[in-house]
Amino acid sequence: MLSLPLLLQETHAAYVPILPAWILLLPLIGAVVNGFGAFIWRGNKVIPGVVGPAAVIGAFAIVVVNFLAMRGAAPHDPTIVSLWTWMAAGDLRVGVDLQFDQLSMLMLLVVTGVSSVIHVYSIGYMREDPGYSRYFAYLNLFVFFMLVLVLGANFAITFVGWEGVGLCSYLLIGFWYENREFASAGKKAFIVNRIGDFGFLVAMFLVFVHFGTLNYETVFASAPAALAYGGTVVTAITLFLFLGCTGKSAQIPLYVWLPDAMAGPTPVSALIHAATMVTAGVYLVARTSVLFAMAPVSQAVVAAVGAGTALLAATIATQQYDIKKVLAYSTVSQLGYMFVAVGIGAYTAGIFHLMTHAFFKALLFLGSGAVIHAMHHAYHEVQSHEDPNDMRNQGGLKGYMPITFATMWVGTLAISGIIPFAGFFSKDEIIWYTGAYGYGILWGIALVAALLTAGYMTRLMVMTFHGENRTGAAAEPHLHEVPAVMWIPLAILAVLSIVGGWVNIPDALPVLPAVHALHDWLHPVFEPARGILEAHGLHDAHSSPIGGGEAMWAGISTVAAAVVILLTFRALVHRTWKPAAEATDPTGLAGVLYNKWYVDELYDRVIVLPLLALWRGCWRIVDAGLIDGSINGLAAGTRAVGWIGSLFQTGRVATYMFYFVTGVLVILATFLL
Amino acid sequence: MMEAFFFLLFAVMAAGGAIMMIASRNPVSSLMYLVLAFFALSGIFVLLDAHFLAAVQVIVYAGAIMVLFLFVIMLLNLGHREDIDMRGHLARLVALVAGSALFAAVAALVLRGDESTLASEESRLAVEAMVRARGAVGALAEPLFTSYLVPFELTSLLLLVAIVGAIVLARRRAP
Amino acid sequence: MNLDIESASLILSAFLFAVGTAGVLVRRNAIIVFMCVELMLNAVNLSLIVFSRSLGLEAQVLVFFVMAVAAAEAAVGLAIIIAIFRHYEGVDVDRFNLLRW
Amino acid sequence: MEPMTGTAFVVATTLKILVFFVLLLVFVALSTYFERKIAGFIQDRSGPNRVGPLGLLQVAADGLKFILKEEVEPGGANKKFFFLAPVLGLVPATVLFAVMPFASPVPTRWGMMEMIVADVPVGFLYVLAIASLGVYGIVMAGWASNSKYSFLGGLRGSAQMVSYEVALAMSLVPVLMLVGNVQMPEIVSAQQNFAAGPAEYGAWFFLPLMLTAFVFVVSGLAETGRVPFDLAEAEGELVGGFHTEYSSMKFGMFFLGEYAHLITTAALITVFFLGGWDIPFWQGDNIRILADGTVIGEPTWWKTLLTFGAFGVKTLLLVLFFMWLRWTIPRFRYDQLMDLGWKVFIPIMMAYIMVMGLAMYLLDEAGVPVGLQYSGALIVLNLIMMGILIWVVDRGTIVKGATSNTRRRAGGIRGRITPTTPSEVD
Amino acid sequence: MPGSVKMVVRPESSASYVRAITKGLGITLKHMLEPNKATQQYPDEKWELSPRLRGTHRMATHEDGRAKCVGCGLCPTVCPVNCIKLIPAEDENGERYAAVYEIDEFRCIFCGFCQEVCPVEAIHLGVHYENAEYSRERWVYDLERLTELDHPFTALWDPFDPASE
Repeated sequence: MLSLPLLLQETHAAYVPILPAWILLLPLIGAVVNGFGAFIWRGNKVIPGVVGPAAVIGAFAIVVVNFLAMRGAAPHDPTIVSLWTWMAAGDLRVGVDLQFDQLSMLMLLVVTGVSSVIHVYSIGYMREDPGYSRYFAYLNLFVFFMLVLVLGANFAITFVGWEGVGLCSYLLIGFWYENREFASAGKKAFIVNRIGDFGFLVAMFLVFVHFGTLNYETVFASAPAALAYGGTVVTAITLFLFLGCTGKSAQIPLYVWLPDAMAGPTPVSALIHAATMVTAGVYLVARTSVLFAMAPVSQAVVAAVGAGTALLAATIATQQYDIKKVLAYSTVSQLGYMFVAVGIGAYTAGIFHLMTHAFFKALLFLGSGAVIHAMHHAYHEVQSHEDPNDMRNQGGLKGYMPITFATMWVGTLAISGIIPFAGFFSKDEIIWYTGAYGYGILWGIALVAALLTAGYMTRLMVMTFHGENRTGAAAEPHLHEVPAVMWIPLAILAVLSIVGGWVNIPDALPVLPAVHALHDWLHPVFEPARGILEAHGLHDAHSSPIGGGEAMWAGISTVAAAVVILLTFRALVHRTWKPAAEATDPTGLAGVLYNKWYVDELYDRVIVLPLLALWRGCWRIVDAGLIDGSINGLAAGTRAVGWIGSLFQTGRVATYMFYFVTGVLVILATFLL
Repeated sequence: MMEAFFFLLFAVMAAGGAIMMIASRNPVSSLMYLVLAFFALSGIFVLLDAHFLAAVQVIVYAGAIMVLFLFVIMLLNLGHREDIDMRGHLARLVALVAGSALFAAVAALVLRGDESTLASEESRLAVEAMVRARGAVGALAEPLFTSYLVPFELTSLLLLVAIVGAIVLARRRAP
Repeated sequence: MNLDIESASLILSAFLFAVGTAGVLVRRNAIIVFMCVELMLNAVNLSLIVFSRSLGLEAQVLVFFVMAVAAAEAAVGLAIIIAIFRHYEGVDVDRFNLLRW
Repeated sequence: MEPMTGTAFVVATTLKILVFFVLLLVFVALSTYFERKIAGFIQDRSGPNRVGPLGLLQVAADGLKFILKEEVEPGGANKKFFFLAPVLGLVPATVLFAVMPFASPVPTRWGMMEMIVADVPVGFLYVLAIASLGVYGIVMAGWASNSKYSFLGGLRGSAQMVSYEVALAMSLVPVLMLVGNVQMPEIVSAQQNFAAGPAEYGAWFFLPLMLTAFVFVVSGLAETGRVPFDLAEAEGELVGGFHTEYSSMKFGMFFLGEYAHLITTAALITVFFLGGWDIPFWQGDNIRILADGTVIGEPTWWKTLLTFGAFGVKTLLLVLFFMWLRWTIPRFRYDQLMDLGWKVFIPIMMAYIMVMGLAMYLLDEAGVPVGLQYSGALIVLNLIMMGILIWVVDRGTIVKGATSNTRRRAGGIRGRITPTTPSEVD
Repeated sequence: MPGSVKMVVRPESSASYVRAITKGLGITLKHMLEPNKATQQYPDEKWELSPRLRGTHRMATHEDGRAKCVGCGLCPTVCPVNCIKLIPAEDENGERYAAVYEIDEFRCIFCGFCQEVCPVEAIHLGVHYENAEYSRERWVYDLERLTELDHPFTALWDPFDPASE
């Protein structure tokens, strides 16, 4: 075992993963213990509350040690840990291999770190729930699968993780399965994700057909030579992969499941539907950056879809009243940003935003969770059935929940891109590169979406914490701050939301020191992809599409965001809202946005109903007519043949022998003639 | 020459025994003719250098299986029921035709076949060398206990099952 | 016609097989039918032994297995015959049509 | 010296057949004489002593009597098989002798002559094969006589012989394991004591394979159908069993066959367990012909004669032992006989084969060379097992008394028999 | 003790068959080696017959050689197996004699009733047993043969002298 000082030292020895399997095993053990525990210690709140978080924190500790070890070691190729051979069929050799490189290490840190915090938070949030142990089992299982996804050294293992997190997502969205709506939300997430998984699978098949292997290292090493730049194959592979990403990461056209996924417990939303799982698509694109770099069409598609999603989701977010819905659309929008980044080739920026977004979006969700927790308790005390999630029922909570209020403002400022919060650095980098690489329209959209973000987030804060309290006279006295086990995670995440961006500070900014820690860290991973891109004409213009350097536009965007925040605040802080029960749905443009551009309805009309009609036809004609008919016909035919055959069955051995001899004679005759 | 003489002797014994077996009306006669045929066959096995199988042929067929048949014939007292045994003329004709056709077809195939594949000198020498090196029993034991060990063990299982099955089937049920 | 011993044995084997077949066709006594089947098995054994001279001793291993199967078959078959005899008071195969549909 | 080939071989074999067949018949004749003599002695009589000196010509008188007696054929008998049965009874017993090595090889002008009629490659498998044919004579006789007693005797005989054949064959397996070969001369030389060789144990197998020898002797007796296993001809129940209806020379052939069988069994025991023609404590007779024709030892004609004498003496002593046994033990009951075969000997032999295999494996692993030391270890093991058999296993369990059987069947239902102690009686 | 049945309980659990046989072999061996054999070299050495042995019949005769039989018919009457055939006659002196007197020795069971019942002590059983013949007819002894035989008469048991002393 390496000692810590030794880990911090810089050595030139190759990096050897420390207890690699235990990173996966700990959460799995936690899941198993809690899973069986759900049947054994039904009412016990202590054991799951200790085992669940401890497993993840343990994994986090191992990851940190590994990170330090990797940082100390010389730059190197990915380290692959082969556990065992999973399947061997023909040419296909799929091993359970774990890939330790800079990208997966960063993801490990983010996943286990944020997970640890959220697990701790869950101890408080879920305390009242009867499915406490089951909850932690799912959550641990999710962490396990997420780590598998991140660590997989080939498409197949990644796909296992991919499906596993999908499963856990489904389980957790439908955690309160007694509620039909929640359960169907889980189903929706699952089904929509299947469409994406189909893309992933097809991509995987294509990769195997063309490379004969599924290992990332081999595929990426041989891809530039094996496939034509911009050719059909690589485009198809990447587009299918991206189809998978749109499903998992909630991009157009498959984003519709994510807002509904808010049916799950709020910590789940924070962990899965904001910080980790939904970023898997981004991670996958980054992981397969070499392939994407070779397919300009796909890149354009990725960037365009990302930008479109960012704008669309941002607009919808402005008119939502459910606090979690707002955050959900915000997540979709931010994911769009990340896709824009990885689409245009600014992979580091995309991953950077992924990281910071994990911090502040987790913070925001947990904050909203705290709010909901408080509201729920208040309503519960007075036996009210009002919706605790609806912002129209909130307002003026800052007096009751100061810590939540403060930390959520940190998150809001961070997501809005106000200097020096984390979001400023990452989002600014994306927007800047969009312009600098010459994608003018995207740059514009990104800017607009950024301003919209500042707007709807301020709206959320104002409606929730400022103004008068609309909870209702009866419930109001019962509002109070959440326990320490819940606000300490908020504080931790708030700190991370502030300092998280300081790992990467552009040279161009005045006053601030230039930091390239993340860039340097991820450089070895994205170098091949960057090389391909630069060989085909990608270059940094050092100015935006309409002129001006990075420092200037960074200033402009932060100032603009600040202005938007101030304006929104002023406009809304004195406005009054009717409580949700009395309010009417908005009309006009606001109505369209409130109804999410009627996308769900559109999908219903265009896809679901025709499909239903088609399947109904299939049932009538194909199933009942053709299949059943042929089966029945076969049965009748068999019966008829059997009846004829039974005529030959005399029950006399000699007769059978005669048939047998005749048959043998026929066979022999064919030999002879 | 000697070999040919003995082969002819045994072949006639075997063929005659077989024919008499199906022609005898008395089951015990049939059985004894069959034993004769088996005995002659074991002689032919010896001529074909399959000494071990010749011995096993006598032990298993003549010594065990046919005694079992005989025992059953006697136990069920079938030795004297001769009236119903043979079928009518038509069946006999059919049997004659079918049997002759079968024999003719196979014999024609054998005669048309390339004889060298059956008895190439080198293969015969190889088998003989094997037999000389390990003895008649050892030569057969070699493949039996290496490549065919599992089938061999399964055979013992088969026999066990047969024993149990026979006992269960033939046991007199308690009234 | 100059036959070597292998071909002659094969022809003998064919003959024995044909006789066994004819026996099954002609006889009604289940035990005799059984014996005819044994004869056919032996005919096959003979041909296998002939083949073993050119194809290696594995063919003789097969003969060994055939004998084991024949022994098992005889045991079970005779037990069945005894059981049937108790039921029908006879072993005429034409009366064993219990399984006829 | 080269083995015999060609014409010399054929002539020598023919001679051996003739000489040996005659010798066998003489032996058979003599053994009938001995049987009577011994029966007489055991019953405090003097046995035949009228015909010829010491009654030796009694045999000839008997033969004459058989030939001259009236022949009776029961009505309804199947003539063919009635005639065939005695032949089938006699032939296997005599043919068995073809593979018996009865003396050390003798050098002749035309090559080395092995003193065995036919050294068939399958050795004792041939013995088993031929021995298994002996049953036909009895069954045929029983069936062809068309008489109830004969029929029952035939049925009994067939079941008995088939049953004991299994025990007989199994008791030969340990011999096979020790020798590693099936040819009879090899079995003999494996019991001799050469300076060096592939597998010489230097001890007659009845020592290192004591239990097997015991089982073989008993099973051999049962296979020959002699007292105490002569259930097929039990005169008390079945008059004469399978040969009830036979008379004259047909009966004589059964008679001869029985004694030929007896001698054969004795000779087999001699070969398998008593070192064959080996003369004990004398190394000069250790002569052996290897597979490639080389000869170990110095064969001479007088050694051949001596070894033949040894073989004859051993066989004869065994025959006498069997007779002694016959006039000592009463006949078994039929269920006892079957129990002994199936429930005692076969399981014992199975266990024994496993124990011996394990012992041999361990000895081989321990690096003990095949020889006196090896045999010594096996002898000790066998003594232990023999002790277990006699003092632990055989406590009224091997052959149960009539009372115990009744009681077991009654199961306490059909009137429990309460034993009365002698003091209560009278 | 009337009504009690002696049950012999065979030892089942302690008897070793092998050891028992060994013991039996020892006994027979002892007898085998016994030098004094009970065999009698019969044709050479004859049995010493008991005077009461009931063997082949004999007819007693007067001094002149006539049979003592008076044809009273008692012996055929008493014979349990009817093996005596007697046809009486009278001679010129008016004395009764047996015209035909035949005994079927094949049928006779040598019970001795004829001897006991004979009022004139004419018919006797004799101390003799060696009477092999080549045909059945020869076994029917007529009066002539009966009178010609010369072996000793069988002594009857005397109730007043039970030990025949």
